[in-house]
Amino acid sequence: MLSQQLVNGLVLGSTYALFALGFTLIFGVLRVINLTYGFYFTIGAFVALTVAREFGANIWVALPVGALSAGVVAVVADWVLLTRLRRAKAGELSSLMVTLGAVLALYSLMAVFIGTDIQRFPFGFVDNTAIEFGSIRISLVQMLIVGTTFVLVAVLFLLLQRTKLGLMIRALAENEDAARLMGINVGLTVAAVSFLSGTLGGAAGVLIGLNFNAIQPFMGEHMMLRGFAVIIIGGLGDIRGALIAGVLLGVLEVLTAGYISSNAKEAVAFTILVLTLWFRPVGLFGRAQAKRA
Amino acid sequence: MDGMTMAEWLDDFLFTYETLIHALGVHGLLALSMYCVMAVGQLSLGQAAFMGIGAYTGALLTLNLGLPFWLVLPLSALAPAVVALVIGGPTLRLSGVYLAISTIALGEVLRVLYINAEWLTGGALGLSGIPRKADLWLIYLLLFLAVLGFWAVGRSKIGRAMEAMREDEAVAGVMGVNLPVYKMGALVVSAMLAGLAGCLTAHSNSFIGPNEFGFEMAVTILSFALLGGIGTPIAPVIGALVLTSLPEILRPLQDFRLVINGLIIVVAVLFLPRGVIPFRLRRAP
Amino acid sequence: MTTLLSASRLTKQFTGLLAVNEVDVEVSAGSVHGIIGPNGAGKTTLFNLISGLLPLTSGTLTLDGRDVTSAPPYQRTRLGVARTFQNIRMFSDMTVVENVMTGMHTRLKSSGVASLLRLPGFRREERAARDKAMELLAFVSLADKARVRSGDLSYGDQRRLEIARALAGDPRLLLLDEPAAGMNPTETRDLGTLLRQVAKRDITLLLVEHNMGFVMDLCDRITVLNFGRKIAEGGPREVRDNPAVIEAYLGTKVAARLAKAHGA
Amino acid sequence: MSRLLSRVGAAALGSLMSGSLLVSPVMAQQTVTVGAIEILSGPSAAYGTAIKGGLELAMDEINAAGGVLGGKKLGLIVEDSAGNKDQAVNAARKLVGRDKVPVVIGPTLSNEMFAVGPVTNDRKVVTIGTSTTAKGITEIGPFIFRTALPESDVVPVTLKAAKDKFGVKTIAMMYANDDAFSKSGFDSMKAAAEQLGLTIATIETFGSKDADFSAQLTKIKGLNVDAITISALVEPISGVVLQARQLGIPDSVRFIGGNGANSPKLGEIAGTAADGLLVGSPWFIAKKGETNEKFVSTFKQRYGKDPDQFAAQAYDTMYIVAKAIDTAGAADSDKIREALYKTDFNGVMGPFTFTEGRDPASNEGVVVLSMKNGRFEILE
Repeated sequence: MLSQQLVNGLVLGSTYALFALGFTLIFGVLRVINLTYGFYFTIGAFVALTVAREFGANIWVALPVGALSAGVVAVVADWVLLTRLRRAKAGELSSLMVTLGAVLALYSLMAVFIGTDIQRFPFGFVDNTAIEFGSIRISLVQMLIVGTTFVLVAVLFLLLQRTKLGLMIRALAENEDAARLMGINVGLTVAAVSFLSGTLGGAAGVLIGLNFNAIQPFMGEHMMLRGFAVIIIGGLGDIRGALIAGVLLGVLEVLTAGYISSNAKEAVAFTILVLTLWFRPVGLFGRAQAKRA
Repeated sequence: MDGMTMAEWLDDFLFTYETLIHALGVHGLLALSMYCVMAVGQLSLGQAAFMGIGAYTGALLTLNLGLPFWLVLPLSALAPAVVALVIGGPTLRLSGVYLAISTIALGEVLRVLYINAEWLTGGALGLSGIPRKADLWLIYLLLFLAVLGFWAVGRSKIGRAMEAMREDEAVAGVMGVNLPVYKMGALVVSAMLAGLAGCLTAHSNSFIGPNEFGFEMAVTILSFALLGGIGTPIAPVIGALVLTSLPEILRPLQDFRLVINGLIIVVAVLFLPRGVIPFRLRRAP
Repeated sequence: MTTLLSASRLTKQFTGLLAVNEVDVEVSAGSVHGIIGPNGAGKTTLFNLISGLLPLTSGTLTLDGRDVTSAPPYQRTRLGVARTFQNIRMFSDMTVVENVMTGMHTRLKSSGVASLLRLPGFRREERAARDKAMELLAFVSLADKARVRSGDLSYGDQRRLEIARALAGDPRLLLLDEPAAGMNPTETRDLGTLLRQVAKRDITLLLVEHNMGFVMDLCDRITVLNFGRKIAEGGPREVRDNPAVIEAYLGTKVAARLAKAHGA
Repeated sequence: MSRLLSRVGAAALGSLMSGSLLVSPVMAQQTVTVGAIEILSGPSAAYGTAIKGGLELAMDEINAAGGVLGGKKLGLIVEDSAGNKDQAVNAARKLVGRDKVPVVIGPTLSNEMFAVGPVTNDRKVVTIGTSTTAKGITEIGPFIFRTALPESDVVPVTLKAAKDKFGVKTIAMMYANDDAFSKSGFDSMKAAAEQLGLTIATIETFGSKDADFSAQLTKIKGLNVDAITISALVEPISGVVLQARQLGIPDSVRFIGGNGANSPKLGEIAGTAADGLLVGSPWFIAKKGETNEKFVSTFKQRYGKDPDQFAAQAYDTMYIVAKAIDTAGAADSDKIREALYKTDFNGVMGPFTFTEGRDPASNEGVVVLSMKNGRFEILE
């Protein structure tokens, strides 16, 4: 049973990490807690759902279409909501409030028109029977989630460290004015980061929606609270930290529910979050700098 | 008027609109509690959580200990103030986003707590049968006093320091403003106001549950303050009045209530940083 | 003369950059002390360390014999440090007089309760504060603009308002970060006159300035920084003739120096 | 002081809203108007719409047959609560204070009733819940009735069927611990299970917005239970059922659901994974009997879709109210209250009377349903 629980924890933790990747990327580069991120997650899932339902697309079409659409939405959302504030060098709280208001309006608008009933991908969209390894059962989608999460972390890491785009992004993250002086097209780099994080969010939405068969407008909001916990525990802007924190949180939650009490499961994320804020606000891995006021 | 006497008419009128009239006053207090934090340039998304602490504290003191309401009310303000001290301690040293995030988390932690501490809070079923002790005059008297208080303090060195912090925190520090104390003070006072509002809500609705003081309420409170603006203490109160009565007057908008709240926040931050009431309190004699 | 401010081995390290590297500075009470150096020499960082806006990496700082190495900005203000900023930082929504009154923050004693109840003592203090603010505004020739929104002031007026605001806290040490930046020669001359009057009020001045003529004219003592290190210190004449200083400027900013020397 | 301030507030508000107020709300003398508060918008609008359909169908039938009180028409004002308890209270205050209705039907959710009940009860206005199944509803006060069978009447029937027909002895219990409906359903289930002498191997909770139940289900899998009871809304139930089968909990382990599972959405989301699930229902579309068959066919004809249990309960309730008005002899709340105690009605749900505690007296009408190929059928 323990081995199955560890697998459960790994899968759950991977969903947290997968969700948090794009979220922490935006903060790391653009220094914005962008709450519209939760909506990218939702919209990715819904686009993929529509493509699958209306055009009978399979997962290998629906997943990229959903993810890339979310990327486009992210670029538009960033442009509409944040360009003005960035130009005015408004504080981080202004951006937080704008994205908060926007995401609430977007979710609610979707709820009004689509309804909050749970929807799911068509039966048989992906073969969801579990595969048995001894006493452990894991489904194809779950393996896909775990695999994708780890691959994406590696890809993102290489992209940031080894490519020209990565260099531009890192320069922007360091100092916007300096990046501009170095001749970097800041607007374009910002758009690239938004697109990247939106795509990550959208992909997470498709995969997680597929795994839990629970697609509805507020799915991003429900994920957001765990997302906060993961990116703060992992360190704001720290991609590897998000991976480790996500998996850690998933495993801890599952073990808590399995061996202590399922009542306590809900409290795990916030207990660690509060402890982190108290004792180690830079995150467990201490890479990101907590900006002191 | 169908031969009704004025007294009967008024009685029916008050009965019909009692909840709304209560809500207007309570929301005014909540808007002020948001104003208090924003006036020092901070953002708290925990006003609903503080309100919840006040509501549960008040309800439990009344139901379990039978304390008189004049004692319950201040204690309901005190409880969230203590929690604000605990939350503010580690986070106010850091940049503003940490306070914002921790206060969101606070709401969630408390929800889990209310649900699990069943023996005390009734769990998911909440607390019902709370006596209706929050008289109309009391709510509006408190609201009036709170506005007056903010107005008075706003026209002193404290008001100037707060506006300075909002404009440029670092420079305010150089002017000699003790930033941690001011931030903490604002958070604590705002928690107390929200706690009062919560206690009044509990004693006028007679029923409270664990899911009423969550994220949605927190964002609604924020939209009150952003719509009205924070130039004067009366502005957020007017924001609350408008946003509370609007859905009652325009019933068809009911579905779009949250959409409108969200859009108000976006528009206010981007285009109306001073709210719809852009006047500014004068801070010199 | 006694030492008012004493900085010893001040160091500030940013990621991959030593902005200020083991700098010693002694500022005598009553003096006008200048800090010069090419762009990026660490002058503004040094100011931020002295006023407490940035935490030190290492080193010690004493003010009038008291250790203020890790004191937050508001405590230093209380002990008599005030400053202006290179890029003017007004509370631009406030009126001119309110800005100055904000500068008096540490000198006003009325409690929150007193202001809440608007007690007579509080009212008296507020009126006195306003009168003092008006005096200071008269001193910097802004009395007629007391009720103007300070963000609407002209550039030169904003510079002078910043000085009035800094003076409002009755400082003993006033840090001026490039006070003459962006001013035309007339404005610069007026500023020099103003600062001399400030110095007569028993206020020690520590200023960073690019305008050499202005500095040489005004300062009793000058510290020269380059790449975060102190490379020279002395009276204006001494510093001007110091080979290390000439090299620092010639090596990096010949054109700028010549332009300034001629322009002033 | 109090009255002065109230008057000032009232005057200010009066000028704000006078437009809508001065329009006289009083219906023509020939109509007896009752009020209803239901969820007509928002995520749970389906419930309220079904209830409204049932109420209006019954009302039109009653009026076609001569109305009430010897020829007066029966009227109905339905207010929307959107599932929000504050809005439900505002609606109740409007119905009572402005429209002066003697009877309020609804509100839809137990949570809303806990907020509305004290208000209407204070004003001595009869309030009848048609879909409020939680514990303690009628304890709010002497004017609060319900026609909905409380969960505590339905669940024992389901559990007993599971025990008798499938030999269930050991169960694991799951419930959503963060909403009142699921929690109070669980309380009834637990009491019923203990009464039947079932062994409870474990009690596991989850949040109603959770999507991952693997930890709880893995634990349950290791306990080798005969059945799993679950009290929650239909969405999390669907998720639990799907994940249970994925984790290899065999089909022989049946799920036993509370009222929340009694929804066709279960089959839509969970598909065949939900097969074998048992749920008790106060009404079922295929229930035999002339009254029910006639109701189902007229409802279908009028609204173009099948009625559900909420419509059926509302339909019966309207008849019960009309009868009580006739018995009372006047549209007077006090008298209607007395008359309701004498209710003896045979409707689509079966024979109906009220207990002294204003709850339905009998659970004879309860049928146990079993899920097969994503659809419910009566368990034979």
